[in-house]
Amino acid sequence: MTVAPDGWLTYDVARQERVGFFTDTSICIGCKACEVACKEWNAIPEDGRDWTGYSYDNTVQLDANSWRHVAFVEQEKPVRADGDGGTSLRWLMESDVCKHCTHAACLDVCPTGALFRTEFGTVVVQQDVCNGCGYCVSACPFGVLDKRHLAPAPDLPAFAKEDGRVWKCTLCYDRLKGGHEPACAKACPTESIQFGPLDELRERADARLAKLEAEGADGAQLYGRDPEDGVGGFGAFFLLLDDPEVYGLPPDPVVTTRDLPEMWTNMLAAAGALVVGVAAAFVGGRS
Amino acid sequence: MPGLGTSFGRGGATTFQQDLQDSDCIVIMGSNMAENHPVGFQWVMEARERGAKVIHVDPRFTRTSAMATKHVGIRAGSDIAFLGGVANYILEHDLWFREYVEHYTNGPVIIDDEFADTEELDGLFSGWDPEKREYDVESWMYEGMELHGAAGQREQGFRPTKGEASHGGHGGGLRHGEPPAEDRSMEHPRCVLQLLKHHYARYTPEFVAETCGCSVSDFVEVCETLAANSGRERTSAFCYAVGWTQHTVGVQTIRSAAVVQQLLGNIGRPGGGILALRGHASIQGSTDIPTLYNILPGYIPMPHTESYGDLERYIESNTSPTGWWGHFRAYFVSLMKAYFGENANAENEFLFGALPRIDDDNSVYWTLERMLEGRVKGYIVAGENPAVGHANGKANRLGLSRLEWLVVRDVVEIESASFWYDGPEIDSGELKTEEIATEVFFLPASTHTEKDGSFTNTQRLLQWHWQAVEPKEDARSELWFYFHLGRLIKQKLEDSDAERDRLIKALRWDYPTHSAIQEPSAEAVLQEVNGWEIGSGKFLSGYPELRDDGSTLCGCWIYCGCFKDGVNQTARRKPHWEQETRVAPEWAWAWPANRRLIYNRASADPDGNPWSERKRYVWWDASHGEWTGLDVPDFQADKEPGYVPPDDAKAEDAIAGGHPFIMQADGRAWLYVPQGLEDGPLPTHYEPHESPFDNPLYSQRANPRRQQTDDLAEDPYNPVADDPGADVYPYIVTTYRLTEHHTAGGMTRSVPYLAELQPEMFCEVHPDLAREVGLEHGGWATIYTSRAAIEARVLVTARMRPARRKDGRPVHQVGLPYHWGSHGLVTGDSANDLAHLALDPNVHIQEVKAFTCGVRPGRRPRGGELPRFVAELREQARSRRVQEPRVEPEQARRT
Amino acid sequence: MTERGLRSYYGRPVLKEPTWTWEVPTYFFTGGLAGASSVLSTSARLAGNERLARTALYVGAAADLVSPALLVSDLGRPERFHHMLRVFKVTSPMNVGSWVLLVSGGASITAAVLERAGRLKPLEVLAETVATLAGPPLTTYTGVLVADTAVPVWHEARRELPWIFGASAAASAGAAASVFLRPEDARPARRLAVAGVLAEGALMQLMELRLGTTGEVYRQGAAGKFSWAAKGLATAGAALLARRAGRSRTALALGGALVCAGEMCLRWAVFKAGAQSARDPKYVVEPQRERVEQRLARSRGGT
Amino acid sequence: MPLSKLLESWPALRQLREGDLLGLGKAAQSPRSQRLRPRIDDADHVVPSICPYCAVGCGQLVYVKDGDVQHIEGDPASPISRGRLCPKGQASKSYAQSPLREYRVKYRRPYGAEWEELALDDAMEMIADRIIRTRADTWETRTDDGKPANRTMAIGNLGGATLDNEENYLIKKLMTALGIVQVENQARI
Repeated sequence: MTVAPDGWLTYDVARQERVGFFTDTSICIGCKACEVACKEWNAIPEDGRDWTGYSYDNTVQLDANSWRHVAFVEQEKPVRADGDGGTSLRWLMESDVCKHCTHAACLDVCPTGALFRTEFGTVVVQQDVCNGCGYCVSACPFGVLDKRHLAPAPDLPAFAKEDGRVWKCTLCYDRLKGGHEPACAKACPTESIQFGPLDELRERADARLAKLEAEGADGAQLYGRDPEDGVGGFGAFFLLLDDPEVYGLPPDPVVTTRDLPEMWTNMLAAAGALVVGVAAAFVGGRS
Repeated sequence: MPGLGTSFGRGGATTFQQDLQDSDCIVIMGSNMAENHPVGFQWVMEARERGAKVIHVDPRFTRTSAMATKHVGIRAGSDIAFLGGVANYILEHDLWFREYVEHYTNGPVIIDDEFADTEELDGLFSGWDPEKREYDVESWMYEGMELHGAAGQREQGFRPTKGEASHGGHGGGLRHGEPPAEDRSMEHPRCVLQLLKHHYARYTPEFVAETCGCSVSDFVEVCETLAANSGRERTSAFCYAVGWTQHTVGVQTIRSAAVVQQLLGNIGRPGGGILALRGHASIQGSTDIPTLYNILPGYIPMPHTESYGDLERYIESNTSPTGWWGHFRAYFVSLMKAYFGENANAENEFLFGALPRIDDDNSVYWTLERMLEGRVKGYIVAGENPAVGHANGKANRLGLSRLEWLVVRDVVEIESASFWYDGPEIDSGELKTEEIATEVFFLPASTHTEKDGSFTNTQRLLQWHWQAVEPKEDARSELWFYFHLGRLIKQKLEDSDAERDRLIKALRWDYPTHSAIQEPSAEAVLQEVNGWEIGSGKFLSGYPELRDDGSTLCGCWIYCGCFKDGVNQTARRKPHWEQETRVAPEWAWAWPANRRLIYNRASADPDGNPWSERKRYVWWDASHGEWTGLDVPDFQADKEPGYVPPDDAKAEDAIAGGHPFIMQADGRAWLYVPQGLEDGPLPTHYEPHESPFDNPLYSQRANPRRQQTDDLAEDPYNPVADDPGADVYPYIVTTYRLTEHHTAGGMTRSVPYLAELQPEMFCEVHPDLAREVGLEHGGWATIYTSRAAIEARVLVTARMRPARRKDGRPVHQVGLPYHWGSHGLVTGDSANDLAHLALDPNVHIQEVKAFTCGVRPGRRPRGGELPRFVAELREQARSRRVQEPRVEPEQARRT
Repeated sequence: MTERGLRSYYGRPVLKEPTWTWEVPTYFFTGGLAGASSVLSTSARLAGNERLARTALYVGAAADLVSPALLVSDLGRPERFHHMLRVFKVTSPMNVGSWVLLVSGGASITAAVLERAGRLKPLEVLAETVATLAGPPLTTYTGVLVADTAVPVWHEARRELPWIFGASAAASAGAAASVFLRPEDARPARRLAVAGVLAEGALMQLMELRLGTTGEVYRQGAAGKFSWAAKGLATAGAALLARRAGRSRTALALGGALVCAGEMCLRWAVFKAGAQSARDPKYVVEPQRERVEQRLARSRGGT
Repeated sequence: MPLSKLLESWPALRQLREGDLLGLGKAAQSPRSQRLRPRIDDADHVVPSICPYCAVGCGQLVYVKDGDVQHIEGDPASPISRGRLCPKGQASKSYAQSPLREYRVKYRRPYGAEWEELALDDAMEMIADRIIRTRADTWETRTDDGKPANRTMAIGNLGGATLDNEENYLIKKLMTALGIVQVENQARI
């Protein structure tokens, strides 16, 4: 175990092995089974029936009503190195999800404790606690967290109603407690989404990257695997075939609270200055 | 499909999905497997990760192409040119598996000297009759072998069976299963292999590149990869789907893959084979136990009006003296016993005389034509949506509007039930609700969770599903509907003495029912399908136990064994991790005889030893004197490799120990099909019925035998090739499915989670086409043919590549998913409205994978403007054509 | 379909825009006003300026009264406002702020009430002392509140924002008090207001400078409008307070009002700038991509 | 709840008691989260099934609660699908419970402008009568050129590829006995 995710050690005996996702986009066929499996299990409302023209992506983003999102990127680039030739097309598909950061800004800034670190090392919003302050929404460097505003859909289904709370992937917290793997990972036809103990996943990912590089895949990279990165590594990390921003991901995310101590001191200094300033207003002769 | 049936003896996929993981090369063609069979595709990915080559040959760059190690883009409708090219390359460069071809195929067989090839007759085979527009197949026979049953019987109404009914096995007159004339050296100019060489000689890489619009190097790479991954040590597999079948040359396209796989020796071997990917849960089952006009369960031909009232003649003309079809009488008689019980007996010819007779074609589109003429009064539609899912949707909807009564059974209200108030023709004014006489009954159906039953999946596997919950309110299974409908009708006709009611009164129709709604027992039906010995009531364990004296009963001989030992074999669910081999024989039950990879005797060499250690599967165990291996041997277990049939041998005993294709009269796979196909013994490149191209090989442009609806007002055709007026419809259009939806959308446009994933009808076009006609990404396009015009959102993408003419001019291809209709959570125009009704002659399947269209920017006209818009363009095209009409050789030349 | 220019996913934002509505920037103003007023009031009392002391006390109490109301109404689930006090989290400026607001608000309101009633003097003194201690953090923590997010234009300004908010709070406290005072009692308040405006102006310049490209959002869209308005109003108000308000009661009131309006606009400018910088992927991707490239360059240099 | 209990359960105090000073973990966990369990764990029974969409034939497990389908997911035991499902198969519960699902017979009389209600039994009677009548009116004992026909060409039956083998068997058996030969299904299409 490299860096322990914040808050996880507090479970001492009740603590479980830290689990997560390794999403290997090099074998993602873009079927969206993960999106549907997630919605079926978590009974997530519909997210609108708008056609976007973003290739085959009509989900567009992770939000309160889509906790898995398959991105589609069409490129005119060489195909897989081992099968190069005829066509210059490349169609990237990536199933995005909450990263369950080791140092999670959403978790840190949540004022109510609605967001908490589970015994599995994951980050979950407790719907019985969240009061919809929205702080986590601005804190997340990936734009994952989102407040649910829903007008009931005109032609059903009835499960849509104004909600006001913040929702995101729970890594199927309830399923984990029952010893089942998360719905998306279970559904994935090609095991592009792999679930398991994080350490194991990291080893698997390293091997996978090595294989691809041996095959000459250029641009392939692990995203969020490194415990030294700005968020201490992801609990749900990725193998990408191009730079993160191509998939709509930040290339170098940093947990905002890393600078919090500095900010607090800074804020106290400013407060002090205010007192001095006010006092100064009473000093000196009349003008 | 007769494509596989005539080549190998059975119409089913030759292998099973899991076996793909052992392939060294997988060619996916005519299929978008990753999108339409995502979970099956995991086995392709397994193979890829083990270093196998995955080649996708397809007009579009799809999610399958994205996963392939190689994608070759070709022009829609040029598959036979490509595959013929592969065959030619293999033969030219001597890359074929000589030993396999010599022993296991009819390559050495010498063909009648009357036979003339398309190369001689400019695109027609010998025997063409321009009046009838069909072939007399006599000259296609093996030398020294007259057409089976020909002896004085033709004038008495004998007809060779065709389509699904043709078992390929009917080359009669074979003494002990051996063709009269063979040349093992395969040098004889009229032996099949030489004919093949001659037939494909002009399919050079350059020809392929020109015709298919791919590069020579890409094509050669495919050939080399295939050859390098075939032979003793390695095997290659083909996967196809309706991208091959839905053409006027559909069956012949599959045949060309059969030819390639035979030449490479990839049939009946692990990691090899041809995997037909079916699109519906039980589409294989619905041909095995057919809801098709021309066959009875187990591919037994329906009696034909030409075959008179005589059982003997019917039996004789469908019995092959050699091979397993030698027991035809037993299969048929046992079926009649299952249908009519004691009412069918030897005295009354098992009621054969009373059975209804068919004509050459009573298929769905033939019915549609009669519907449009008002000659069909009543129609029952159960779990299908012709208003959206069938070619020329408008014709289908008009047809429904001319019925007296219509019953639609489905889970949601589909367009075929709602056409009378929200169909496109209501909006266009072509139909007025108050003028539609059709009486419509909509009956809610049950889902798979609400009934017991078995599906037969794409690999011939019967899998049982249990009822989980009771259907609500009026929702009922089809089992319930048809059982109680039959019960009511029998009741009402009890006292009738009309001759026409003889059969229905004689019908065995006593199934136990359960639960409050009196659901019939699906298991009881399955037991009847399996069959039992009438005397003892003992369940049969396989079709060899069937007898022709009426002492056994069996509802579908090829399914015999699915209830072996009184156990529902299809309900077996032993986890794969508890089974010894990846073949997992204890999961459900596969026909025939629970064999997962059929013709598997071919996985061993003629002497019965594995071709190689790496590819061992089934082999001869001399010590125990039996065939053994990972799977149930598809061969008589104790027939040794050296077995030579005595002259008087009949049926399976007439198949030598070295011939793995036991359903065929000669035990061989057929490179050349002397009988059973309508449009030729060898696959030949013909242009699609509607195509912007002329046939580069022959003056015969399209399949001469294709079925056309020449004088059907509802089905006008676009001018083709360089005909005047063709420029009105200058583009190629191809239709397809998306992962997120299922066929006509009844099962997915009604599901919120799926509707939101692909919410709108769209078309896929290349940036150049977008520029050419002024289409805007995200905007709207109107796509039109002489039948209809539809609108779709525009998705501009380089994944949609243009085909090229000789002179390099691009011919653009338009991609259209066909899931949308006027009813559902998400609605839109139906791509099938654009399609025509020219059909494949063997199976009467429509050509929706390649036809022509025009494209304009913007939304289509509304209301009455729409039909006017379509008619104006049609007239524009026609008026130009009438000046110099084109005469197709098929209409003029006799061969 | 091919990539060109900035690499992003169909130009979609990487971040979600803040979900906060009008109540939040308004609270930044009232909270700051409340905190600074407590300090001003106490200082005045010590300096013997009773009128100023009382006025500032009442102003602060009033601001402390509306602040929580604003925060509650911004919640998605207002009935759960008390969950803010469910935990104590130093990692959450909003949680810490809630506690501070509770203390300072409670204290200043108590003090005001007792002042009016003229009873329990010792308790009032205690309350005032508490409010005075809680006041300063209340004025500056909001700077941390916004800085402690992934919003580029906020987080990158983490060093300036608390100071800006502090200065702005001081200015508004002085200005607000001025509105209710006679010139002879208002001098310290005027000074405070003017000083605050000057300080905040300088700090804003510094911030935009340090923000570099990202700072441009302060010159664009709504944020641009608000920051111009802020500068204009505050400067005008300050000028009035400095030059005329010594003699004219009207000028004093007007100047005070203008400065307050200016400070309110300033909070809105910062608020809007945040949304704008979150909306455009380039403010997220470009700086991060630079960091990555530099790191790569370094590691290459290293080897 | 007595004040003491309330205080006890107050996370702010649990932070100190349970050594979760930052309040990021255990102390912040709500009672509901503590008790949380997967709903399929209290299903009344689990029924093995097969996906109704394409012909891959994926294994499914149908979880039933109070006579309703509670959840459907892949059956890991299947050698074909190994527990995996595509988006359609994964949505098959939503399909079985589609908001557009029909549970009542609907009847449209000739020239009618509206659907009408009709009892299932009456519908069955009416359909049986129409088959019998149409059949009688259009029966062909022989073809025009005198060959045996024993059929009616005025009735057709369409569908089967999405149905069970047992259902197809009854369809073909009944239609054949009725002399209805125009029996077709999607296998053509």
